[in-house]
Amino acid sequence: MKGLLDGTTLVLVIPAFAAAVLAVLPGYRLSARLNMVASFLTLLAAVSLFFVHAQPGTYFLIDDLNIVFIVLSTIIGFTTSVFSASYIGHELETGRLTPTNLRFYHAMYQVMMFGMNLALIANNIGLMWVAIELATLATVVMVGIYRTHEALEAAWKYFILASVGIAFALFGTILVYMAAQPVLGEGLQSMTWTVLVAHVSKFDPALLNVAFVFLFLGYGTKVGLAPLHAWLPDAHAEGPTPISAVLSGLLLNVALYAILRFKMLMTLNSTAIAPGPLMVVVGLISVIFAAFMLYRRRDIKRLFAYSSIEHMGIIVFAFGMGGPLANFAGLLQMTMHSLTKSAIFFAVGHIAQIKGTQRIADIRGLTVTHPVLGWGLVLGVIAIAGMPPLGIFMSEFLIVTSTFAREPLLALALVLGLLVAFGALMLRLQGIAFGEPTGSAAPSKASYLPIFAHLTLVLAAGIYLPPMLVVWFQHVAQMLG
Amino acid sequence: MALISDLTVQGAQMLLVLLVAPLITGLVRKMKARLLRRQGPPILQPYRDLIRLLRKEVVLADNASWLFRAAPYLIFAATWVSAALVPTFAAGLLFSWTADLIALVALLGSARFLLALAGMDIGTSFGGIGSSREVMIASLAEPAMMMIIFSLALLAGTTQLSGIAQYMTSPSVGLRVTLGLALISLMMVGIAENARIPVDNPSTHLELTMVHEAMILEYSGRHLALIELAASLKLLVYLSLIVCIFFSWGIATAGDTSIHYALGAAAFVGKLLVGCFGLAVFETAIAKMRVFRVPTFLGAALMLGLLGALLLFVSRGL
Amino acid sequence: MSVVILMWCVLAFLVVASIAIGLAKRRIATPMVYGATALIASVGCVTAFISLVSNQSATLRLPLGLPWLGANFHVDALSAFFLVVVDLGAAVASVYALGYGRHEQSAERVLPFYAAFLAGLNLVVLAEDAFTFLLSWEFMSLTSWALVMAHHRSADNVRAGYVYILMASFGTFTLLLAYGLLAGPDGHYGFEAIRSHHPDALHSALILGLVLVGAGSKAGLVPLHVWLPLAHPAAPSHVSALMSGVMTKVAVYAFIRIVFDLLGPPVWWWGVVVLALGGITSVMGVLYALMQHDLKRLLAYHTVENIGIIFIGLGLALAFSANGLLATAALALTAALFHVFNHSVFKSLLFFGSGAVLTATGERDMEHLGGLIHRMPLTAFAFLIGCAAISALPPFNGFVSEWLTFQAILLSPELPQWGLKLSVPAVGAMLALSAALAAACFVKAFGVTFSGRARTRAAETAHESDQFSLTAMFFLATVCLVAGLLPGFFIDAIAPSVHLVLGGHMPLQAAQPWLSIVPIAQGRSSYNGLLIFLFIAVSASLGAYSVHLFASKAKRRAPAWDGGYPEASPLTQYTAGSFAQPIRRVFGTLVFRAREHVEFPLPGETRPAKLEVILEDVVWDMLYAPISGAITFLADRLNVLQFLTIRRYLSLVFAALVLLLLAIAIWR
Amino acid sequence: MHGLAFDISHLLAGSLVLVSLMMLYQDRLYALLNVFALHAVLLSLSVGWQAYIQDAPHLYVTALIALVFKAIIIPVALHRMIVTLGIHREIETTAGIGPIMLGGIALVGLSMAVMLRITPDADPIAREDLAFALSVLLLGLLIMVTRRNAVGQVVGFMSLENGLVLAATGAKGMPLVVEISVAFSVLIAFIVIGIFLFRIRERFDSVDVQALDRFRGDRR
Repeated sequence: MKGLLDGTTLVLVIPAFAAAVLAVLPGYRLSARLNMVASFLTLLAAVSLFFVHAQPGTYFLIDDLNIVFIVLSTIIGFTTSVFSASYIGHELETGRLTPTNLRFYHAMYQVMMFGMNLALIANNIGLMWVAIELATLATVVMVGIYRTHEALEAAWKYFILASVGIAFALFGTILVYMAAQPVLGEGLQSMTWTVLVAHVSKFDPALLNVAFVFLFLGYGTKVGLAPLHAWLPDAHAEGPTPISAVLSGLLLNVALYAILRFKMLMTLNSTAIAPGPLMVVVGLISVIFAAFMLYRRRDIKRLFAYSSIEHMGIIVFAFGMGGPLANFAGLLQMTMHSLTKSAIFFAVGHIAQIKGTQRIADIRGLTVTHPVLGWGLVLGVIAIAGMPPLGIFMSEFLIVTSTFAREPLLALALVLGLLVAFGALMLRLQGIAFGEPTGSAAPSKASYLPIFAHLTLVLAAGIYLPPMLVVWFQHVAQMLG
Repeated sequence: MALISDLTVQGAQMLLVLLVAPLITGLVRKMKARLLRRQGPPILQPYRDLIRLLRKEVVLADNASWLFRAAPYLIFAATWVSAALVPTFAAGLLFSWTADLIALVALLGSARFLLALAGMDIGTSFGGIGSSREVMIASLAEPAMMMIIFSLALLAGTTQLSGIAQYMTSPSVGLRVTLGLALISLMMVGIAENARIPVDNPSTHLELTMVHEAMILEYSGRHLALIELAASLKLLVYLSLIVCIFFSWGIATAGDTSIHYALGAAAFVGKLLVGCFGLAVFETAIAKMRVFRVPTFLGAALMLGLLGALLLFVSRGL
Repeated sequence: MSVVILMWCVLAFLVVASIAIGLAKRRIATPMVYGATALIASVGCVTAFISLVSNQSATLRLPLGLPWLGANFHVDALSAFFLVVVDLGAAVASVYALGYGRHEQSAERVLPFYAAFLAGLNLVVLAEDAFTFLLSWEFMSLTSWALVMAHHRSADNVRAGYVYILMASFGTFTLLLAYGLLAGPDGHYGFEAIRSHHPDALHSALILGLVLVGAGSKAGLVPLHVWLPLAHPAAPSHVSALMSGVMTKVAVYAFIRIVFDLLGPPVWWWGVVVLALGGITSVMGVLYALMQHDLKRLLAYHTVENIGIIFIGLGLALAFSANGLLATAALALTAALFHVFNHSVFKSLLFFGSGAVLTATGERDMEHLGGLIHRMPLTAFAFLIGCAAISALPPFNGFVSEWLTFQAILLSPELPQWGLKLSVPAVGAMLALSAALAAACFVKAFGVTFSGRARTRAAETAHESDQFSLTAMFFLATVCLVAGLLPGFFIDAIAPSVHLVLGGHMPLQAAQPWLSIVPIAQGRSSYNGLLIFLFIAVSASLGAYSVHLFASKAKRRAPAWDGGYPEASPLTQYTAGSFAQPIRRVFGTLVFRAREHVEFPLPGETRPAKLEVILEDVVWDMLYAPISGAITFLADRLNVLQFLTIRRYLSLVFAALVLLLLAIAIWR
Repeated sequence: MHGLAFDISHLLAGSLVLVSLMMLYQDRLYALLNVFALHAVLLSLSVGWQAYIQDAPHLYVTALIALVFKAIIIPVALHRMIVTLGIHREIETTAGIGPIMLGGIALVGLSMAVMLRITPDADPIAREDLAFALSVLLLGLLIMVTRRNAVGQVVGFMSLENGLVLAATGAKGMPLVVEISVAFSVLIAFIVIGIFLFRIRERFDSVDVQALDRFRGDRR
């Protein structure tokens, strides 16, 4: 009975319940509120996990690593629900969405939250796989919700590529099971995370290698690493902006979390291939590729989608480098990127609604017409471009310096990518935020709370990291090895 | 007591240069005329000109500014001070250490700066021509001068003129290629700086060729007088630079008896005469060159200076 | 103690910035902000000066920044000196802005960033660990970028801002790498930790290169100077003054701090590299400046030139200290630091002047000005002093520092290495050349802008600028003169920082007879600005007195004679372009691939003759155009990947899979 | 007994690979569908065999699903779809059949090379099964990327997924196998329905929206 009340189950129960309710609830105002409330309660439940340490069960596991992810994703889930409440209303007025769509949308939102939380706390690699796929499919249908030609194409592309990814991930999971089965015997325990970690050193390395290749490609598809990224830009650009925000802020992280878990597994088995180099290489490819892709973007949401690819590349690079410094930096970068990027998407959503377009060329002089939104966007882009005093600067500082001392050439390549990306972002930013204003100057009724809440967090983190958080991250960095 | 004597010597020098300066100009003119088989103006003509100019009223252009009116006095003062600091007949003057060779050149530079500004002040095309050409020439002359100073400092181990002069009198110097090169290059620089043929023609008023004259085209009366005086002072400065650096024999040093001073003065005047003659011969022998040939001329001076410094390294075996 | 006060100042700046955001568009904001910054900056300046002369050092550690490291701040003689430079410039600029800022159209885009910029400037100099340093460094760039973008409606400014922010973060990244090497793999970011262990020869060389690029791109070393002439004119004039006069000096500080302090004992050839860069920079900078007719851009290029001169001094210091010639090294470094101070003073003065002209006429283009000496005599006077000072003319301060540099150059024969022996004289020639060309350039700048006759209506109707601006300008002019007359005291004030860096310093100057300055020995060389000035004053007044005694005092006003041509229009005056023409003829073909294209109408044709001069920016064409071209090319090529069919994307995935499987199959 | 069990499962798995290779060179849609049906039947057989030798009754469910759903429903549905959508009957492949076949064989070789790295002391059935499953998977992917035609690609995906099921059943006592196979069948159903909904005639990546509007009339 107590089991129902502790955070572990609550983070699952609340979204599931909310999804069920929202699926039948008419009236978008009410459901939007309910959505907010549910997300908030989930957040509370997640935070409670800090204080009551649940013992790992056969299905659920709470350790320092995934608490970071859970709290992060619930926070962003909550702020996004706040944002979407003010965003969706406008969509309804302009008639891009119907009430039916909206009911569906809210239900799916909670389903997605459920999937992600499940994936994060699952102690069973099979369960994790199921959960991630659930979350993915939920986002697929939300991407296509506008039912425009582009939206459907995007959703379709996302769907197909994701399915292949799903298949790969499953194959990898099966292989891990088969590697574990001779040692641990048949049944659940050879898919239970904690058990696997305990005995992985005795597993067959060759099998683990193949498994990791498939898992990396499978989950990497959802992380959006080049060359598996193809779905990401379109899905971000064509779906509703709240979904772009959660995609960049959450889903990528969850997939990354899976990869990290399996990386831990690989590193614990001394005879298997070290996963680091693979991650480093793919990360670098993604960074540099995305950096160059940024230049030719005409659609503002696609632009930031590519920047997400770039940042995922940086993060994977950092974790691939390994070592306490780089891992710490990677975690920090991931947190900061989720917060910043979702904030940017909030801002972009409002901007696109006001200006009635997503074409970068049609948005000019934003700081003149909409100072708050404009400067908010400027702050966000500056943050994402890795400028102080915002958080990403710190993580990039750590990554580059620690790498350059160990692998100068890799660091140079990374810096090249960062610089090229920086150039593109600032070029577009200057076009959007400054110059002679164009487009409608209608005041926006949007609530700036989510944007500036995130940016404040990022700013604060860039200047002062609370020791508790630092200890936490350092411990996690140790875990990741 | 010593201080007073030093003061008198310094004062004597200041007066001497002031008095001798126009004479130099006159001498050179006369010699040139004679070399051309002309009668030529009397040697004292420059003094007469100065006095007449001083008597005349000043005709100021309508939009002449305070700068235009202040410039002559400042130019004159700067040139005079620099002339006063060159050891002419006596080294180790009381104030000779206030400015070493570099500072001296820079002081003349300030004078030129003011002159060029004065040329621009009225806003006539000729003033502009003059100023722009003047600064161009100067900007090429200064590196050459720097090179000369470099090799001199390398030899004498100092940039104080008195020190250099004393070093040159000392037997340790000997005959060096470097010195020859430096001498030639210093002469070229001097010619350029003093607007003499072949760089500029002091006696021309053909607008398109003139440099120095174009700048002072708008000056008249006492202003013009001061500027002319400053010009001859500058010529004197360069002559006495050459003299005291390369032909410093017979120069008196601090604390000598008045006899020495007298001898030094006599020697100085003698050297000046020779110098004027040399200048006159050179000017009559050579033709004025186009303005845009000047860079090559000064470039040669620079090259000589640099060559001198390098040769010094070689000869010193450094 | 001092560091605490200074950190309070920084905090105060930040508070002012945030308040300024709040006040936004109110009229009251301008005087409030600038008044506050002036006050804070002067407090900081005094504090820094005290800790400089008392040569005390203090450290402060705040629990910010990198958690396990904290944010460390430190004041020693070196940073104190630069803090004096920074805060002096800041205070004067703020006073100037009290007047100048009134004419600012979009104050809300200037005020907050201005205060934040000042904070950033201070923080860089105060920082004592790599992270804090780079954070402040980039913060400084960011705020100044915002200031450059203040007048964002003109496309040029936007472009300037873009180039600026790109170069800035490029520099930051190179510094980042340099610190990465200094800190080592396990991240000893504290300066103390860095000092404790010296990298090996290869790494040191690499670090030197990186720092040269990183700090040089901020300071404006050729060929990294491209942003400077774009960004400085774009910003409001008091900001331009700060960027040119102060921010570049902060970059110099970064160079000194890393190369002299953190990097350990230098190697002689470092000196050669730095010298060569400095020489090239000084000459190129002044040549570029000569070709300009935009007043502020001209000044910006002169900043490049002076940075070159400073780096010549630094290079000499490196060379000498590498050979253990401490006294000479101290001389060179003193020269460099003194020039840092001087340049910050007269460059600010000149930018203020140009700002005054800008507000009075709305013109930055000299070709549209002229005759302002009549309309705004006071500004003209102050500007003239600035010109004289930057042209290194005695008795002003610019001459003293260059004179010291020359003295150091003249001592170069003591160096054992041939490379240095032979290169230093050439650098000396370059220095002389750039000094002379600077004089030429400022004859042009002053002559075309202030002398002559007004070329446009705007110039005719100009009016003298306000008290605040004039106060600021005249204060700086006075500093120029005083520093020129009594350099001894300044050199003694600098001595502690020189001693800190090199372990040796110049002989005490205040003790010299007649307050003259003696770099090495009386017998070798000495200079006494005070006496020179007195002599000139005395003899000038003597001349004037006697002239007015004996000569006629009569004076008549008449139209200009101009060789007999009556009343030519103002357009017949020499323009900036024509003034620079002789020098362009000499150097242009070499440096700018200058081409003159003259077309004369045939007899009977009525069209006017045309002369057009084509100048190319070789640096840009050689270096930057190819880079941007390459990026564009790659971006275009890769962009194809955005428009593939799903099947092709699948084949990408497939290829990746097969590749990895192959890798595993082969891996043993 | 064990040897026999091994041989039979080996035979079935091997023939699955063979059928996948057969699918590679089908150039007519109907033929392709028939071969795929055969593929599914073989799969259900081998799953059934696994169920028998591992005596894991739940695997019979998987086998049944495979038989009913993949071998019957889906092919029939696709047949009807081809008719209704009027899709070209012949498949145009990207490369010639020959190179594709070579590629397919190379892939089989690759998967063998990869899997035989596994230490032999692992359960041999598992080892062999895995090798075959991997090759089936790779071949399925190859079919997907070499067919320009939507149906062809679906078939490719399904054969890929057959490989997965084969692997899953080969893994002794792996939990959730049934659930997974069900989930995948649903996924495939989605894809098929998607193709039908969006009237995707030729390729995956051109969605015909007018058709869509006709389909869902409620859109304004």
